[in-house]
Amino acid sequence: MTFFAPFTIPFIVGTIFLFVAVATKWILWIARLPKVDRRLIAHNFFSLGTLAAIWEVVRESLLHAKIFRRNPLLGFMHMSLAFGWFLLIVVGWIETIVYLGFEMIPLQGHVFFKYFMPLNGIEAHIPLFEQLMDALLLLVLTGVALAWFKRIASKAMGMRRATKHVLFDRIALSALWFIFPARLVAESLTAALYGGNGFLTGTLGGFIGELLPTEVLTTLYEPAWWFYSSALGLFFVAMPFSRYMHIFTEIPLIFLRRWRLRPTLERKSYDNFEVEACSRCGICIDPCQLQEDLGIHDTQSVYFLRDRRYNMLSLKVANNCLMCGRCEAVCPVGINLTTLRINSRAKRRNIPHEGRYRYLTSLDRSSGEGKVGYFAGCMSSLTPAVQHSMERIFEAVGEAVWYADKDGGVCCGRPLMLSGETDAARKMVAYNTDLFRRHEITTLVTSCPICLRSFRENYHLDGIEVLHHSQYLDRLIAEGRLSVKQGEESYSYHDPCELGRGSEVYDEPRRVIEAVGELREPRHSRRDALCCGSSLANTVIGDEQQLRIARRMTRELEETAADAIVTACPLCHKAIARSTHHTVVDIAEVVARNIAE
Amino acid sequence: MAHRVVIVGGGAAGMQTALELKSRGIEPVIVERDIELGGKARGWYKLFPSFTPAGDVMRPLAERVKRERIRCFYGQEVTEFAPDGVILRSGERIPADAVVVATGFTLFDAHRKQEYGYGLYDNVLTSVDLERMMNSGAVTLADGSMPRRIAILHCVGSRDEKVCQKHCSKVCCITGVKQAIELKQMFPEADIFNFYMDIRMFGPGYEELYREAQERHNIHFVRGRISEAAETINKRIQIKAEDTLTGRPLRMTVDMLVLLVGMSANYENAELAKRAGLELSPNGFFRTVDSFLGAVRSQREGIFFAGAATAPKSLADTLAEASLTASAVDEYLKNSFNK
Amino acid sequence: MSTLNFGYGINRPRAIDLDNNDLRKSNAIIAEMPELQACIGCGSCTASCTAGAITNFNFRKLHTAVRRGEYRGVYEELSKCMLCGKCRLVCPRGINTRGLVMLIKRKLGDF
Amino acid sequence: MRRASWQEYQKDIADDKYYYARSCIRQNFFPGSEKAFLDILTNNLGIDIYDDPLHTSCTGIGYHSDVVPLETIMTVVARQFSLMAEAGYENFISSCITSFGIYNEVLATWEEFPETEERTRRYLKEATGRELVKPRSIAHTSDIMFHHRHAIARQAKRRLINVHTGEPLKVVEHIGCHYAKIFPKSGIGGSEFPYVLAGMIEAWGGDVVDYPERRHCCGFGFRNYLVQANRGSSIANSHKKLESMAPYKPDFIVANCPGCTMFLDKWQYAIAEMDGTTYGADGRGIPVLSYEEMAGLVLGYDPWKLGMQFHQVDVEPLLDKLGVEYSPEAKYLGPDGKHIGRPRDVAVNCEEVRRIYEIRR
Repeated sequence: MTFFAPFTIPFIVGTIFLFVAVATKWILWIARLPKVDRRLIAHNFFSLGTLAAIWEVVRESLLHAKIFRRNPLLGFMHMSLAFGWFLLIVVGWIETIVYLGFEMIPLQGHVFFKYFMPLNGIEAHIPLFEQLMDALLLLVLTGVALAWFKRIASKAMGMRRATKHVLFDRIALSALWFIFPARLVAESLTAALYGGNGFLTGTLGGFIGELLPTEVLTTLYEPAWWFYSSALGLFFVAMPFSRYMHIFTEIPLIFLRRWRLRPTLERKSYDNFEVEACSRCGICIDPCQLQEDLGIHDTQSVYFLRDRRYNMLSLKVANNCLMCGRCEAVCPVGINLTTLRINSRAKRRNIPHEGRYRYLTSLDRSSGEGKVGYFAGCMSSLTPAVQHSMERIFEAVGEAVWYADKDGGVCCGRPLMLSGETDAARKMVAYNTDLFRRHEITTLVTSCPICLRSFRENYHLDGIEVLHHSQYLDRLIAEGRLSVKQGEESYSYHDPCELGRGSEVYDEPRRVIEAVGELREPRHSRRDALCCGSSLANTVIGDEQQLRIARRMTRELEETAADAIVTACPLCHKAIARSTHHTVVDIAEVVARNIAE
Repeated sequence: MAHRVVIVGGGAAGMQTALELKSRGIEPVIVERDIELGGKARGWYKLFPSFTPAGDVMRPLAERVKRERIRCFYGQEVTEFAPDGVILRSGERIPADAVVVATGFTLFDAHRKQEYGYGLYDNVLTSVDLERMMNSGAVTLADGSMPRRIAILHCVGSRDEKVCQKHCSKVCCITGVKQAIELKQMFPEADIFNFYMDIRMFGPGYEELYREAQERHNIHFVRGRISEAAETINKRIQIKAEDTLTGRPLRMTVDMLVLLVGMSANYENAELAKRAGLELSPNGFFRTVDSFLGAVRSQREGIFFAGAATAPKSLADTLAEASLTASAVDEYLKNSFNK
Repeated sequence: MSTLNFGYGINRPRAIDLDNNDLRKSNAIIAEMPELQACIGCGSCTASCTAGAITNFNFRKLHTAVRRGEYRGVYEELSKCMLCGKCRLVCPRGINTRGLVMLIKRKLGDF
Repeated sequence: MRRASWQEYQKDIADDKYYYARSCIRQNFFPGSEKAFLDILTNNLGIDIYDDPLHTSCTGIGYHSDVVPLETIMTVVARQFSLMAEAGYENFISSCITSFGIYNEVLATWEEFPETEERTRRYLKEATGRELVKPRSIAHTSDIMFHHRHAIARQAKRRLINVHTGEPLKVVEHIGCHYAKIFPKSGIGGSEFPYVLAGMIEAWGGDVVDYPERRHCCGFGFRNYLVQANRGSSIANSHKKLESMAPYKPDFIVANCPGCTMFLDKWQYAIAEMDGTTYGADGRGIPVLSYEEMAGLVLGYDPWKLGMQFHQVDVEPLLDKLGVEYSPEAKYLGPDGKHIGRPRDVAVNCEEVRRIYEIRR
């Protein structure tokens, strides 16, 4: 039996190239992993995590369940391409086995089996496989058609904007678009010349056979297979450098993630898996408020990852992000966009002058004594009502409180971190940690969601429970320590990014509001809530731009026609207050006003 | 027969008052010291904050005065005025039923601030000189070359007890901003520094223009008053000031130093007021009854004020006030003569 | 050169010398963020400053010095800023102060 | 000169009969100047001037350095005045700018606070038995020279003109701060641009250099110089002035304050040592003259009799420009005609000066 024909050369070359390229990438990335990460892999390799990963690969890499859930049409497109192609390969493999038994057949023998069947004198066609393979081809072709359609009219596919691509993507994309139509043509021609009874290729073949004379068919036959093979080869060569590398990156990523590897504030080799796992589907573009409100079209996560991957990331693109987490919330691959963004900013190392932080030694402006520590946060000094309300509540419940920063404190360090000044941020972290330890608190309540997230993610505060004041208030009410009056007033609640998506605190503030009045939700809320625009993560947009973002977000809050707008972040508070004439209050104020006597 | 009102001064205030009186059926007579109407605003280039050519405001005024056949005495100085008329230097008396004093102001003589070298150094000029240069279409250094670095000094002869000018001249700040922008547009490569004590942007659109000057035109504002200027060997001006916002002295050499000269009270005010039995404000301007309902009235019935004779005013304020003066005069005439 | 030890030297003038200061960096900073020029020196930033409450850090003074071409020690001093962003919330001229801190540090930095 | 403002600030200066108070620095560092002043007034102008051996330092340097209290200096000043009265004079002239400032300040203080005058009167009486008599006029000796500048010009042997080019010499004039910065009315031409030296220069044919730092202090400043830790500030002031005047290529500097004359001269050496910068043509330094020396040269006095060999910066190049005949060898001869030894060569002028001598031979 022969399984070689000259037209297969492009395919073979492409396949070998792809294999070598992908293997090289994997090996390099794994080899360069820091010791901690490698230890994690070794530790978790034989665990349930691995099984879970396999299931997740099927669900996400093949079926694209997440995209399905978000946008069925888009999900179908991705599924038909990925799963359809996968089945074509698997079923094709089984097909050759059924025809030829377990015999060593080279790769191209499987892929171009239809070509080699008449060459090797196989005349009998098994209808089941003929029909199945045609059905799968049709599935994939539907996906390709949808992809074409999406390029032309993204809106119809439920996406306001589609991704703008780089050159390699365009090559790969064009090749991909031609692979399956080419296969359809090649297999139909084969059917026309040598017979075949698949509902797609067979019917089309029969139709062509009647239409064209045999000489023409034979002349077209080889070029058609050449074209199919070339499209495949070209796609494979372009693939490792294009977004399609995501196919071979997402799978190891799923495993690594199940083995508990995570990106950190410093760049590391693991980031490669996350960065190249981006398929540039562009789902992250639409939720971005910089795009929607300000018309900024070059900074969204898809472009950020693309620029970072090709080493063309500008500081402006890296910095121009609110880090509101709306894109991360919808990313089908679950890439840690915020952390990657932060560690992209931290590429400059900053060796501090030895005396720079000397002022931190022996600095302690705290006051009061108690096991509960209250850290208002820098911003809260600009919204003193929050602090006053918290003090009233503490007093009402008779809590002994240690005030960390009543007289001004040291920043939690997150703003520095968000700007990539990790080294400096660590000094703040160390200072505050030491302060908390020295005063032996067991609970730390903060009024600033930025601080909250920082304490939870960047501090090691074992033995100290960190709570946002909304959580603390919820607990006081639930435990019956604080009794509040149920009033008539209605409140529309704004989820601060760092509290909601950042710290997964959605229910507590809502329960607190419902305990004192009526809760009203704006159009976008919870995981979908809009950012106020004043995010500390963005140092690029100007004041007027911040205001524009805040105005649209505030409008949704106003539309609820609630008596007051409530938020739980001093920064959001300021942003909303300047965009509206409505009453804006912090959740602590709402509670303090409604303490039952 | 129509009542006759003599208006002393044919500047913007005088002309506007005359036109308003005329429209009320009163016969105005303008006595102008100069040989033509227009006052200080004549020869001004553009007006803040809208960059309206000054001629577009002043020319129609003068033309209307002519069209309305308002009687004008030119080249005649009033040496004495009273509610029943004025006496000219020639001795001639023009009888009237009321008198409007619209004598305006005197530009502060920059020579008096000798430390800035006006008149000594070729490239030190006043804001008025600059307007005239802009009007003539060519702003250059004394040697005909283009300035690369210009300093504009605010408050020359304003808020300065050392030259007995305690008051704020009100219009210089915005003029400084306006001229800085004009200079920047003329010389885009030039660096322009405004040295100020306070920036007083009281009018509509002024603050916006100030910000535009800073942000859009990159004009440097240094809070600190130039203490002294000296000429260098190549005819540039070396200036010293304190950059009070950094708390450090600052020195630099500029090609051109523009002094924003303030508004002083006319020297003759004292004598005129004495003869008319009026009082002056401590800054030498005529004192009004108050700043509210009596803002255009003198202490004597029948003598009224219009424009910058009572205090530094912008052209816009002057024109608005002139209408007010006319209505006050009208009311007075009705009450006093038609009983 | 001198072989004598006088026990003192010629003091550097304290004055900001705009004739000899190298304004290229300052111009580059202003070109990138022209809003810096809109500062009216109200001092709100410094008054609200978290770092200013515990050190003598003064952002207003520092950026003014930078605009005059006085860069000495600015980078190190600016590193006292914790980027907390209070200044941005209080600036009456809406200046992106945090962006400016980053920009000035970048331009003057010793990275 | 374009500056005409000096005419607004005039003061009355007596024509004759002066009581002369000497200057500590002047008589120590360039005693020839005081001698020349007395000679010019007495011999050239025929004016009555009394050089009283009884008078003392005004103690101004001590006063400005917080060593001498106000009461003490007032009493010392009162004694000088009473000496003047005892000698039969009423026009007090001071050779020193610091003293001149002190006399004016003390008189003004007595005027403003009569109780201080009464107290001083008492102290003087108790300490010396003398009665305080206030002078009719107070003037600095440069005022006197200015007052008689035209008379001097009429007797001039030469003018301030470069004999080789025929061009007027470019002269930097430096006025001591205490001449008019304390009381603008105490100086001719006021505090900003006093005319006292400029008037002499113009009357004698020179050109005044109007340079940016013309008004700046020389840096003496008493505590600025006397405390070593502050000297860096002191020298920085002279440095600033020299840097500012250098582009104008002045032929010489003339000062009316003994401290300034000394500092502008000697700091040129210190700057050359510290900084390597030398001023003047070929780095030979800019000669610094007292106004008495300037007048003496105009009147044809011998430079070595004027004491010009006391200068840090050699004056020979200037003498050459003025066409002064002088004996180079006589520079280092004492009054007895014996060689007094010559100073070590120093950075500011050593090489070049020797070259000039060789050329002249």
